[in-house]
Amino acid sequence: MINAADTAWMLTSTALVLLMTLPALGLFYGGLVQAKNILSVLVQCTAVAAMCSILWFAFGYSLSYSGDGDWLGDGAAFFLGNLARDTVRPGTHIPESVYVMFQMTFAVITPALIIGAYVERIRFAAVLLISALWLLIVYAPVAHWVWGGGWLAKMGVMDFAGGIVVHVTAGVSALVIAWMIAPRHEFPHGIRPPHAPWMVMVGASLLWVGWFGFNAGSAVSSGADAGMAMLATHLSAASATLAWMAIEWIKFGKPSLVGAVTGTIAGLATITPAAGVAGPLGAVLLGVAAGCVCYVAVWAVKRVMRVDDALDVLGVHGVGGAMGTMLLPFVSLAGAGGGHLNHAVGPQLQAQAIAVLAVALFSAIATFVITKLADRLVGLRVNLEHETQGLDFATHGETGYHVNR
Amino acid sequence: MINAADTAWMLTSTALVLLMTLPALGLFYGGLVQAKNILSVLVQCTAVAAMCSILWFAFGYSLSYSGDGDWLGDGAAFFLGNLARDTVRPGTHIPESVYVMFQMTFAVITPALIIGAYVERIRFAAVLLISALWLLIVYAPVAHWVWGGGWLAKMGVMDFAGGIVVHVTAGVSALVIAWMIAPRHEFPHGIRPPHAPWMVMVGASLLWVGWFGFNAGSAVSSGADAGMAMLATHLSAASATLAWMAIEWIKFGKPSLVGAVTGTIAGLATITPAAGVAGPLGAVLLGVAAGCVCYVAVWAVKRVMRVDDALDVLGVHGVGGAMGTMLLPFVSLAGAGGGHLNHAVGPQLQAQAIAVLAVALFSAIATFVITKLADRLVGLRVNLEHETQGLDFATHGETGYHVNR
Amino acid sequence: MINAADTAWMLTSTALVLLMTLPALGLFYGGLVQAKNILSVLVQCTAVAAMCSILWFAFGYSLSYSGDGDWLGDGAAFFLGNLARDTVRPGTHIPESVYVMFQMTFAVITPALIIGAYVERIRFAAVLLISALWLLIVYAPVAHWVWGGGWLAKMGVMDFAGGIVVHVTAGVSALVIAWMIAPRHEFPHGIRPPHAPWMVMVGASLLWVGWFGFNAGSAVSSGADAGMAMLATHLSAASATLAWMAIEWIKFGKPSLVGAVTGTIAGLATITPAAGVAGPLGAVLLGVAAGCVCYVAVWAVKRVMRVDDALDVLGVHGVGGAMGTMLLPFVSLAGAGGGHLNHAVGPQLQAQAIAVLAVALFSAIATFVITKLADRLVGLRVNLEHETQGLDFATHGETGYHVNR
Amino acid sequence: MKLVTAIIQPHRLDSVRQALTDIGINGLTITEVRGYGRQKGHTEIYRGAEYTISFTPKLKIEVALADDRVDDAISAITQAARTGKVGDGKIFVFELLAAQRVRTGETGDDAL
Amino acid sequence: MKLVTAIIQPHRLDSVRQALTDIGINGLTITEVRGYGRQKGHTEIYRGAEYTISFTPKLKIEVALADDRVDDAISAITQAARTGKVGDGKIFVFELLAAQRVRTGETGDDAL
Amino acid sequence: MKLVTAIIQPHRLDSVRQALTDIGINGLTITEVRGYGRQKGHTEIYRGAEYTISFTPKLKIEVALADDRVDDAISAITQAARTGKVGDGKIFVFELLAAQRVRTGETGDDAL
Ligand SMILES: Nc1ncnc2c1ncn2[C@@H]1O[C@H](COP(=O)(O)OP(=O)(O)O)[C@@H](O)[C@H]1O
Ligand SMILES: Nc1ncnc2c1ncn2[C@@H]1O[C@H](COP(=O)(O)OP(=O)(O)O)[C@@H](O)[C@H]1O
Ligand SMILES: Nc1ncnc2c1ncn2[C@@H]1O[C@H](COP(=O)(O)OP(=O)(O)O)[C@@H](O)[C@H]1O
Repeated sequence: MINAADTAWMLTSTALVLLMTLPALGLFYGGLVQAKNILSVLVQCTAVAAMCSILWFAFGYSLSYSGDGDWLGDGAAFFLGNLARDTVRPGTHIPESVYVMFQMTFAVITPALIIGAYVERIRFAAVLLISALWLLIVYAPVAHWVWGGGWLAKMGVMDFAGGIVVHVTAGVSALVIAWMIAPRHEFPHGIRPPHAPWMVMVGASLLWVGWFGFNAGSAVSSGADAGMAMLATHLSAASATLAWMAIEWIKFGKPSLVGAVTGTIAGLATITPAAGVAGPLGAVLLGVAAGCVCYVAVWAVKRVMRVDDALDVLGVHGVGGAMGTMLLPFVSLAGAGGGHLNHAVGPQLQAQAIAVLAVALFSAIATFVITKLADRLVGLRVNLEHETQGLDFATHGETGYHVNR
Repeated sequence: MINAADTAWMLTSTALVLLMTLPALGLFYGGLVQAKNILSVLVQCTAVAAMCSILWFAFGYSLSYSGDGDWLGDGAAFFLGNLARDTVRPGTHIPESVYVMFQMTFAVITPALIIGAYVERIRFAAVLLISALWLLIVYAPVAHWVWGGGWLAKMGVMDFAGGIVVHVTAGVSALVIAWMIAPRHEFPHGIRPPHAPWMVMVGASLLWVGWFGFNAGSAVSSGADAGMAMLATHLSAASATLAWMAIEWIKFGKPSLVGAVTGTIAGLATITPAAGVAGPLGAVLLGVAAGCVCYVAVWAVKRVMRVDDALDVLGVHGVGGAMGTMLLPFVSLAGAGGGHLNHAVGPQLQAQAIAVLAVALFSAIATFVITKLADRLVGLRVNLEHETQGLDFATHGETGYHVNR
Repeated sequence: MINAADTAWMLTSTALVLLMTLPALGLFYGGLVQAKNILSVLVQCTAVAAMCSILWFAFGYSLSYSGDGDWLGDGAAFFLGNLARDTVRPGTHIPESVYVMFQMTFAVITPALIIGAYVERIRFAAVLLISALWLLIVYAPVAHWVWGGGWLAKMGVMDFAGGIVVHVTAGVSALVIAWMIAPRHEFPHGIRPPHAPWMVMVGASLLWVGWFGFNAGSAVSSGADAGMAMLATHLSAASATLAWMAIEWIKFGKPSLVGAVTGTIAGLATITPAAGVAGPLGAVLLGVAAGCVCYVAVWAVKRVMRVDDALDVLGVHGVGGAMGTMLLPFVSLAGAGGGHLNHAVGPQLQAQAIAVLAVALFSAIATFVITKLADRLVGLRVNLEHETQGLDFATHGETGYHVNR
Repeated sequence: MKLVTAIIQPHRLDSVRQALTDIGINGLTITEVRGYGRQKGHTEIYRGAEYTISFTPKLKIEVALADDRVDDAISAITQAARTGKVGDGKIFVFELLAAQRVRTGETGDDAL
Repeated sequence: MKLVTAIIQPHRLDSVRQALTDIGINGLTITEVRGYGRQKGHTEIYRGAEYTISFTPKLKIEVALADDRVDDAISAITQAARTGKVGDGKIFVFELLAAQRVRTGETGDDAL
Repeated sequence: MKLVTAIIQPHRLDSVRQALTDIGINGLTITEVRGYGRQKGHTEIYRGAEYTISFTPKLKIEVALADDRVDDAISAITQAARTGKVGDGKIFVFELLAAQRVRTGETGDDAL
């Protein structure tokens, strides 16, 4: 039976999570690229959001959340053909329409996160093709495994708001695509700095706010669980921000804005899987870990692996999400306010590890195939002239800033 | 009796709808004008929002929602003089204060939408005078007819969130004003491109998010109706975005950001009247229609009618709102999850048609008179020198961008 | 016992108030400074938000809201060590986790408001040190006095959402710091105009929306009180906006955007303490007073006191908050919908006056000491070369706008 | 060859370009500049405080041309740029020792 | 007539303009430029990666004046613009063949 | 001394600067300009309406140097800036009467 209060909070959470993609992620990513590519990033976010919404309605939701197969949902909810106005989503007290919509915002932002890997050089057709296939072939199954009653769920794996389903899948896939599409031609030395750090901060701030819906909304109810999830989310973001700033301040003597807000996102991605079991203290500690580890990860991908994951999707999201998933059992024990695990710490840790590895591996392989296919069908990269000219005009026929008379 | 859950959702919805005007609409419109007029658009949005809020408090709410006359409300609620802290709005379970406030955000955004018609050339005094008179002479009565128990309501006309009351009134009036104030002096060939497409996208994204409050909030309760309304709203926006992009891609080979998000707004305006009866499939189909029809409408107004409705208020909002209102009876039948009509399809369609025509006609005539009056009293246009110089400095004494040392 | 509906609204309010600091206040302040200092303002907002969140978790909450001493809370809730997942906050029907989080957003924005006083010339280390000490030495005690059951609460002082606790403390402290750090070297004649008025408006708009959570959320419940608080908040903002615009229009013939939205913020700060007792009419009148009085106050601080409170924190927030606190008893009587006072008007007025004076005095003295200390330990100002170069690069190593090829 | 440089009001750009193309001059380079002269700039008021903006936005137009085209160019620009208000700008003429087209390496008048 | 061009540090603009007005030179045009020279630009660090910004923001000041004012102008600018740091900039002098005021058509020194 | 001015495609900047430093020219000033010539600009389409952008972004490079360096500079720039497409730009050479370094007051070639 529908609980109007739970529904009120879930409607709000849905709006907050949509805000994360449009415009928050667009601004966060758009500010990091060069001025000549700002619009292309925004078109990519908009188009991926729109397209994945329709695909979610048509197939995704059904494949993830209909039926209880181990590996994949069934087709009963294709095109939401069986969704009556007042159906209640089993296991919750909210209308299924709200559950579909809330989950849709997750299905939208996950492929959108991957955009950060291939900006400034990809063909627009490849963006659409890869995102579409990826949603159905990678995201939908994994969502089913972890949240839809699939094999990982049955194993007792815990992923409150998407450390595995969202961040590990997106992060690993981002690395694969970034590696396959090859670096931007100026990489690593000729790359220009972020064209609008202020825009990066605005995007990060809206992501922070939106993440309250992402994590606290994942309680799918209004009450103590949502409350503690929000508190944990906020504290992790805050301590990760401080950690990243501290590192830069010590290393370079200049704590930067881009650095600080990158820390914020790292803290948010890391607490995501653990938001349901972390108490305040656990969240603060996890945030510190997030700031430090992701800082190193970002550096390692660029300098050691030499992959041009342009906006650090793996380093920030992938690594953060995986770390949070693995540390979750310990975090739940730190201080007051922690939640219950499905298993004792040892077995839980094992389940978490299996999940991370299995999903990472699956994402990598599937994404490799999808990207190869896209390369065949439409080609991955624009030509050098267009890359130099900038995608805004080359691909979309527009100019980002017309401030001159 | 007050339902706290419904109230919680309506409080949230109110915040979301205010967000649509400030800053969303300001950014959406501001990015489309030239850099020298960006501030004037933002002042206009701010001033109209503030002024119409006060007028709504003083007269508007009472004229729309107090008493059940066929044509107009009564004066019982002037200055909200009869509003006790805990009055419940009849027919709902929320405090009347919340109902007043929620409706106020609608009364604010509707005249603000019209701004798009006359930007870059209007006198600020004319903006205020026209908006004030328009709110009381056009919006308040029409709101009463459709939502306040007036003659159209009695006829069983359905307009869930304002296809008629908001979009038809604003769209038609915009055309009339744009035609009376005459085109910008460079129209049609010397017009400069949007000075900040990125800003247009940010505005559109916030409008998308805010529209969840606009449409799902129009259920005036938290539950299945709000849930389905939000789902329908989102799907229509998504499919309209894709439709507009597809058209541009095919026609010009370059899908643009401004185009994509214009499609988004078209999809949102079109689903608005139907959000209460559309199921997911109906919403997707309606969105496709929105993208295609509004694309043509925008072109027709500029090229065929040769009216300088600068930011396409009629083409996007007017046409979208009218189309959604007319297609509503059919949409309700498409697929699962649809809602009930007041009449059988035929009679319902007839009622909808009568409402659209009557309101369009009334809006056109009343706006004509109001604009003539404003022309007499304060004059409609700034002089050519000020138009060339830009309204930011000429009218408001400010400069939009001081990036130089 | 937890009420899910109240909780839903408080979760939403918390998100709205966080939005006020990140990014709203950042944009509002950032647009007012020169282009070469935009990033520094944003870093300051981000860092203060993150740091004060951690301090609130560690000490602040406990010092403000644990125990019922006259002067200060106890240490029982340090590090939220006693916070179980489902504890209910006494006197409310929401989980304490939500109460902690909601109050945290207040503890974050109040020191952030002060940033406006010292921008464009302060050392980053001083920002952190001053904010940290200020939170614990000024904010926490005053919050306890007024909201935590301290001596002012016992005296029946009324401050619904922070006229005293937030705006008087921040405003007075801002003046003290601005005076101690000395003016920017071009003050008063060489100061450059706001580099991005559009950004100021976007920030102000988001502040307006967020303030719905700030004020209506201060009802700590979903219902008539929250509803009337939101209505009053909105009307005061609207009338203050119009008042400020009217003054500029009459005085200079050019109503400016920056002026209009400054009026908005003045109206919001002024209604804050009175949002619990003001009816619609009272709110409108209070807004008009806010617009006029704050306009004069801003001018007086700059021209008469000649203090470089750069972004007018005292003139807008301090004066507004104090005025609202003092006029509250009368406002409650204006028109329908007003709330009850704790005392008759006379005694209530007296209590309010005592509170304002005591808090102002305490804030001034404590801030003086804190600032002196900060000067000793890390120094207050950057050197002239860095000030000329701009803090973005000098302190944070970044450039705000890289629009050039 | 000569280089004719004109400082003009930004909004006159289109008509000046038109005037030049009308007399067969099809190449030019423009630069956003800010000027100071008899026209003394303006003041902006924010929150009651006055800010003096001493420089006015102008556009600089540079045209390289053969010696015999200079007079036509000057009069074309003058007519197209003139509004009669203080701040209309100036025209300056410089000797151009050599010119070369990057693409082809052509030099002298052929490069223009 | 001559055209004196100075590349200066942006923050010296006001004092340079002052210095010029003090010696009765009331017209000039400025341009935002970026310079490269002994002063080698700077690096910015984002997410641990270094970005080299080789060009430094400078302002170019152009003053057209009568031959006999050139020396005063140069020394006025030099004094006002000098900070003693690498990157203070350069002054260049060019021959100005002709000048005309758009508004009035005045030519030569009267145009300045 | 001479002043060599080159209008180039913005994205050739780095290679041009490289080419100049390779031949020992270590100072230059660049300006964002917009150009018009055989390359006719482009059109952008918003909501189905065409907008003509007649001017193309270019960069102007100014290098002051001793007379004997001019030819090397010109050929260095030409090679580095050439892409073979219409719009590659022009090089102009002007006589430089005097040069002075603000910081030290050095004049002539030493100032460069
Ligand atoms: N001596 C000068 N040297 C260089 N540029 C000048 C000079 N005098 C004026 N200018 C430029 O010409 C523009 C117009 O000059 P001004 O004296 O304001 O108006 P007018 O040319 O109509 O008398 C100025 O804004 C400036 O850019
Ligand atoms: N040869 C040159 N041609 C043109 N401009 C130059 C030249 N050398 C230097 N400049 C300009 O002068 C500025 C300052 O020169 P730089 O060598 O950095 O310092 P300084 O003049 O103090 O030795 C540079 O940023 C550049 O804009
Ligand atoms: N006569 C001219 N005077 C000044 N600048 C010119 C002239 N002709 C061309 N330019 C500049 O050179 C650039 C390239 O010239 P264009 O004719 O388009 O290509 P190309 O030089 O390859 O023939 C133009 O964009 C403009 O900035």
